[in-house]
Amino acid sequence: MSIENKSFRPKIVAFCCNWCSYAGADLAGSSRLSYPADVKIIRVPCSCRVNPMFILRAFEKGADGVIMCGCHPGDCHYSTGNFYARRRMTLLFSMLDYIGVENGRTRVEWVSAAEGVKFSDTMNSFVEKIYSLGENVRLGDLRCRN
Amino acid sequence: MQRIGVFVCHCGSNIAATVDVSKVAEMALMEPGVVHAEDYQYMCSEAGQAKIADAIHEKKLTGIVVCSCSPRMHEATFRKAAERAGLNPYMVEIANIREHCSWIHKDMEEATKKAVILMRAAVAKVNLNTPLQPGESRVTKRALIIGGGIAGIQTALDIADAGYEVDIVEKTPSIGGRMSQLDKTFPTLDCSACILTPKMVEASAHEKIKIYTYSEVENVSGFVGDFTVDIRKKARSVDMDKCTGCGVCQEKCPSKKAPSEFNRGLNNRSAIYTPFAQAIPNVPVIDREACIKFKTGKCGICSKVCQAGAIDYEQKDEIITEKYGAIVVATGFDTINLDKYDEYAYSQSKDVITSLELERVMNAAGPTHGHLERLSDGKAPKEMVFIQCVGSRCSDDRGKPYCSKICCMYTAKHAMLIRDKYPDVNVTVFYIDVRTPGKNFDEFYRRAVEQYGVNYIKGQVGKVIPQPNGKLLVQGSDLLDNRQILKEADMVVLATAIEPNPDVRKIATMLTASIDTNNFLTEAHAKLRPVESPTAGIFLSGVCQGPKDIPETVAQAGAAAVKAIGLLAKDKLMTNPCTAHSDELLCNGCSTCENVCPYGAITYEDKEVNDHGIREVRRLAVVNSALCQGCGACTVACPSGAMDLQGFSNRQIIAEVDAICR
Amino acid sequence: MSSNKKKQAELIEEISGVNPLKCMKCGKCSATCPSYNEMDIKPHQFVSYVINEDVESLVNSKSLWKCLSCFACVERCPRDVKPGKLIDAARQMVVRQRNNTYLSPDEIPELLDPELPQQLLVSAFRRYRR
Amino acid sequence: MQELINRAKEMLDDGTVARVLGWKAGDLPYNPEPAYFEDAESLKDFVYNGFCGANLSKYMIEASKLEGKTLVFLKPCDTYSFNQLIKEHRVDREKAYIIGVGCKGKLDIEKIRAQGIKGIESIEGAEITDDADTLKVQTIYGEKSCAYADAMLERCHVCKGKEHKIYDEQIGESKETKDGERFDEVARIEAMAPAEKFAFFQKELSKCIRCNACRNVCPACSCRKCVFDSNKFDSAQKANVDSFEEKMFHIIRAFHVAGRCTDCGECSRVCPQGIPLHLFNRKFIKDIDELYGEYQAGDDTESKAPLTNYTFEDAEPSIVGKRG
Repeated sequence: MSIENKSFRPKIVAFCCNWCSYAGADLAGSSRLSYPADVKIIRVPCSCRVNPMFILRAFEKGADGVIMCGCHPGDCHYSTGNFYARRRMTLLFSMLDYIGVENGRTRVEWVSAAEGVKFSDTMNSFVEKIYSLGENVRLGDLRCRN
Repeated sequence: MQRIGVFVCHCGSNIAATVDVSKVAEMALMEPGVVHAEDYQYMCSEAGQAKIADAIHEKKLTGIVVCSCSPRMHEATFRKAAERAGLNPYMVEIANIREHCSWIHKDMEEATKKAVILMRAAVAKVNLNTPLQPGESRVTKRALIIGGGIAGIQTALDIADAGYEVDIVEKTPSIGGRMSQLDKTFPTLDCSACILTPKMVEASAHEKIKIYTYSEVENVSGFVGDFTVDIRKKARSVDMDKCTGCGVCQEKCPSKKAPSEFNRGLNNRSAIYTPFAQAIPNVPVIDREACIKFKTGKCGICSKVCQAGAIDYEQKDEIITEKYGAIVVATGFDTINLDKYDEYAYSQSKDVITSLELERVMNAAGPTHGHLERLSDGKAPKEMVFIQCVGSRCSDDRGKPYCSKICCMYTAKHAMLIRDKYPDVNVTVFYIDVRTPGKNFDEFYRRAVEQYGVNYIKGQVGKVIPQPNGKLLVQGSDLLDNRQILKEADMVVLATAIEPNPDVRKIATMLTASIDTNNFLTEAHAKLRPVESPTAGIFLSGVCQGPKDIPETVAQAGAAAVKAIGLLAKDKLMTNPCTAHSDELLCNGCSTCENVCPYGAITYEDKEVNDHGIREVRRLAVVNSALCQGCGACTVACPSGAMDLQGFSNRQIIAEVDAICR
Repeated sequence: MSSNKKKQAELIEEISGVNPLKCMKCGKCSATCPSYNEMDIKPHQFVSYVINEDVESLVNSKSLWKCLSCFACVERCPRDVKPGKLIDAARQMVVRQRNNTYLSPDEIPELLDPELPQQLLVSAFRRYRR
Repeated sequence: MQELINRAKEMLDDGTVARVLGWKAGDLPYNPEPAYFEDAESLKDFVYNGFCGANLSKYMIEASKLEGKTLVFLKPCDTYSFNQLIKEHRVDREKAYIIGVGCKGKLDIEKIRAQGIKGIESIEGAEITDDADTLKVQTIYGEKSCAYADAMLERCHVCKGKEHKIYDEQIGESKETKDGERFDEVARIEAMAPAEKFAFFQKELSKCIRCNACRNVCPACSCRKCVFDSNKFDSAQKANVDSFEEKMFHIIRAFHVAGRCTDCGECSRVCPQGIPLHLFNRKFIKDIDELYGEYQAGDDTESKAPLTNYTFEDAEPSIVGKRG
């Protein structure tokens, strides 16, 4: 990965569901599949636990990218959680895109417990994307009062 | 304010080689609420756990952060350690600085920085933790086995012998599974039926085992210890209580054109049939698609010849609802479809067969009564070619990326048996690698080569071309002699890749058990919990978890049984206290949360509340914590933020977000 | 010198888009090759030649010009290694080194059959403009 | 209007209802406000004219808790909100007597002012019974006029229709006012470059003074306690001007009402700063319609809301980037 602006180190928050994606991240770790240290993982029981407010909060606090990972559709540990999460995130991302926040800063990937490689690949490509977008100024600037 | 202790584990050099652990401990002391921090070689060791206990006592800690391996590994260990020292176990949080940090980063400075941030997030969370009390739930002392092959039978027998009730649900009309289709077994060359049928009989005769054949699991609800399962008993059209198994109906049935599933479609069976002679139960089924009575309304011969009056054309599917404490998946495998491998001419020639079909050809009860003959013209073959790895070890989308594991051994078995019985038949095996780890396995393969003169050629076959004279031209290469080979064969046998039974994905979804991209069920831990699904109360037996041979399957079946018995032996289970709860003063009673709850754990009650002096009756959401599994779907659906999840509360997660973005 | 060898091997990998390390040495390519007997280096060997960074031998081999580009090996390779692409890449290297000695578009005879697969045309140009 | 008053009196007199929820004249000719009328006498202040844009559905949450039935006047678009509130168990259908009133498009005083008409003393032509296409405005600078359509609220130009979705009886005729497409403005913004979109919303949102008028008027924002006022999300740090809620308030509010918002347009109507807040809600509605099938909140009281529903084949979130 080429990091052009070395001084910029993005803050990236990854929400991972406990049953698939967090385990996938563990597998990436035990398989020593590296991805940049800019990614920090928060464990949630299910992708449906991720409140859009958490994502907005992360951006507001200076995150440059937020990614959510869950079980593949149909494989949710709680049967249907990721279906609701999928709709919520689609609408949220669409709204962020609508107000001019670069779409590349948000992503959803379905990563199973067996997909350590996919987890690492996903994080690598996401971080690369965030580097190419640079610092997130917009969501920090979008305030109601000047 | 909490009094938090932070414990940083070196994990030998696993963490300490890339993370400056003392620095992490040092930084921890600057975090709000942290009154104690230390690092140690192995926190999970007895000495490490003692350090935690000592600190709890000496520093009067109210919260613990352990910076170590994944919480999926040792969260339970540290929670138990804290509990023994008198702290509520849910006051412990783990910062994963191994799998998510030291193992994936190389630069020490960078990894240390990240570890500090992960530690901060965990500290921020613990600051908001509250002591939680697990509830209790009951255990239904009965197990369900899905699949009646050797894996399912063995698991059922082991559980039943321990004194618990077991139900087996089998999709086909008889238990027995793939093993019943095999002729001989490697490496001892035992007759498969001779060792399997006694087990089938034992299972059917066992007072604790109930067998539902020709049945499928239709719906599963509930959770560990208390599953509720709907089983669809498909209409057999034969009364199981009346049938004596005399077999006259099958003889007299005029419709004999349905391909026999048991013989892999190599010959036909009657519309009313038992799959094979030793079937259990020995009660036939009417295949309504093939039956003349069902198709035209006329016939009814079976009913006329049945002296027991067991034929019942009116029989309907029946749904049985039963409760189980544990469920074992033993759904087995099938061979892959060969449509994408046209180069081997499987669809073009009857003399190109799969190894499983060869099992039926070699079997005395098979379509050729055990005579090795070409299925096209019935002639005895002189040249036989075996092709290994057909669809296995493929990284393209035609086959499977994994090794099917059993093919090397059964091919050696086939080659040996053929050479033994028909010494004038030449047998050539084209292989990529011969993989024979296992007790007496390599010796077995060497016997095929040395004693029986089986010709092994290293090199995959490129194509099989059916010739006008009925022969099959096999074009391969001999990589060791560096020559291309054109060989005329009479029969070609494909060691076809195996894949999990295609129905398993549906079943996994019902059970909410994880499954991988190849449709193998995922185990809870690849090494340490190989027979458990990550979903509590679900256990894995046999090939549904990964390719394996009969001895391995039986071993795993026993292991799965032990795990299930361990669960059934408990009277009560502790339930996860990380459940949703609703703040009565914030709840609108709008029913939004109820709509997304997969467990029906949310109901509404009219309750009187005192909202800062205003007393009124309100419609409020109430969570049944025994049913709630803690997914959190409701917490996000709730517009007012009244619904929150214990252990993963809004404020806790936001505190983690803030700590990471700080 | 050795770094030059390495560069050549890397160039082949780049042109072909093939990762030779994926090869499991099954030999299906050689088993399926219609030109096998004409070749001095066999299709499955292309892969190890690239792994061993001996592109020189590959470039000087008879096989280079005996490959029909029928792509049977590409079609059937179970590991996505596709030796046919390696040999094609080696040919491209040769063609590139020869600069402007290959056909220019206006030299192409007008009476070419429009049904002719393009792949065949391209490989024919490479083979017969030696 | 008199017909409404007469009917209200009748129902108060015979005890069918304990009170009437309607609009009463304000201190200016163009600012009537929602009001309860408990007796025939008080009904003298009752008005219903072109400026009665206020959606009374939300007031029925409180009215549902009171003794006896409440007579409420609902315009066609207001009935969607009432249905949605029934679906969410916030209002008691049994406690409401709904008179569906006719509507010929509601007026926006800002639109009149925007045409340079200042110092307004009275307005003629705004009465519901008037058929005039023109408003006559008496100002301190003399009489001015303005086309009725040019003075209409944005929402009336994209009116959802003349049909009352729920009522006990109907009084008065409604008029077709739709002359625009509901999603045109959203589509126009969607087509902008990211920087342009951002500049647009930054400019609009920067006007916000956090008066909470949008939240208070919104029939979907009916939570007993708003998350922005509770400490459950650490989102109520009033002291900090730069806090979470300040920046994200409108996005989160729009998300909270997504799938529940009937697009009644009250938020934009009441915003003292003139922020087109409905553009947030309508973006969600447009996305929901496009991705999950047409859905109109408040069309009925039973159907599953889009965010509490799913199909296996739902679009992936990556569709946002792909739509371009």
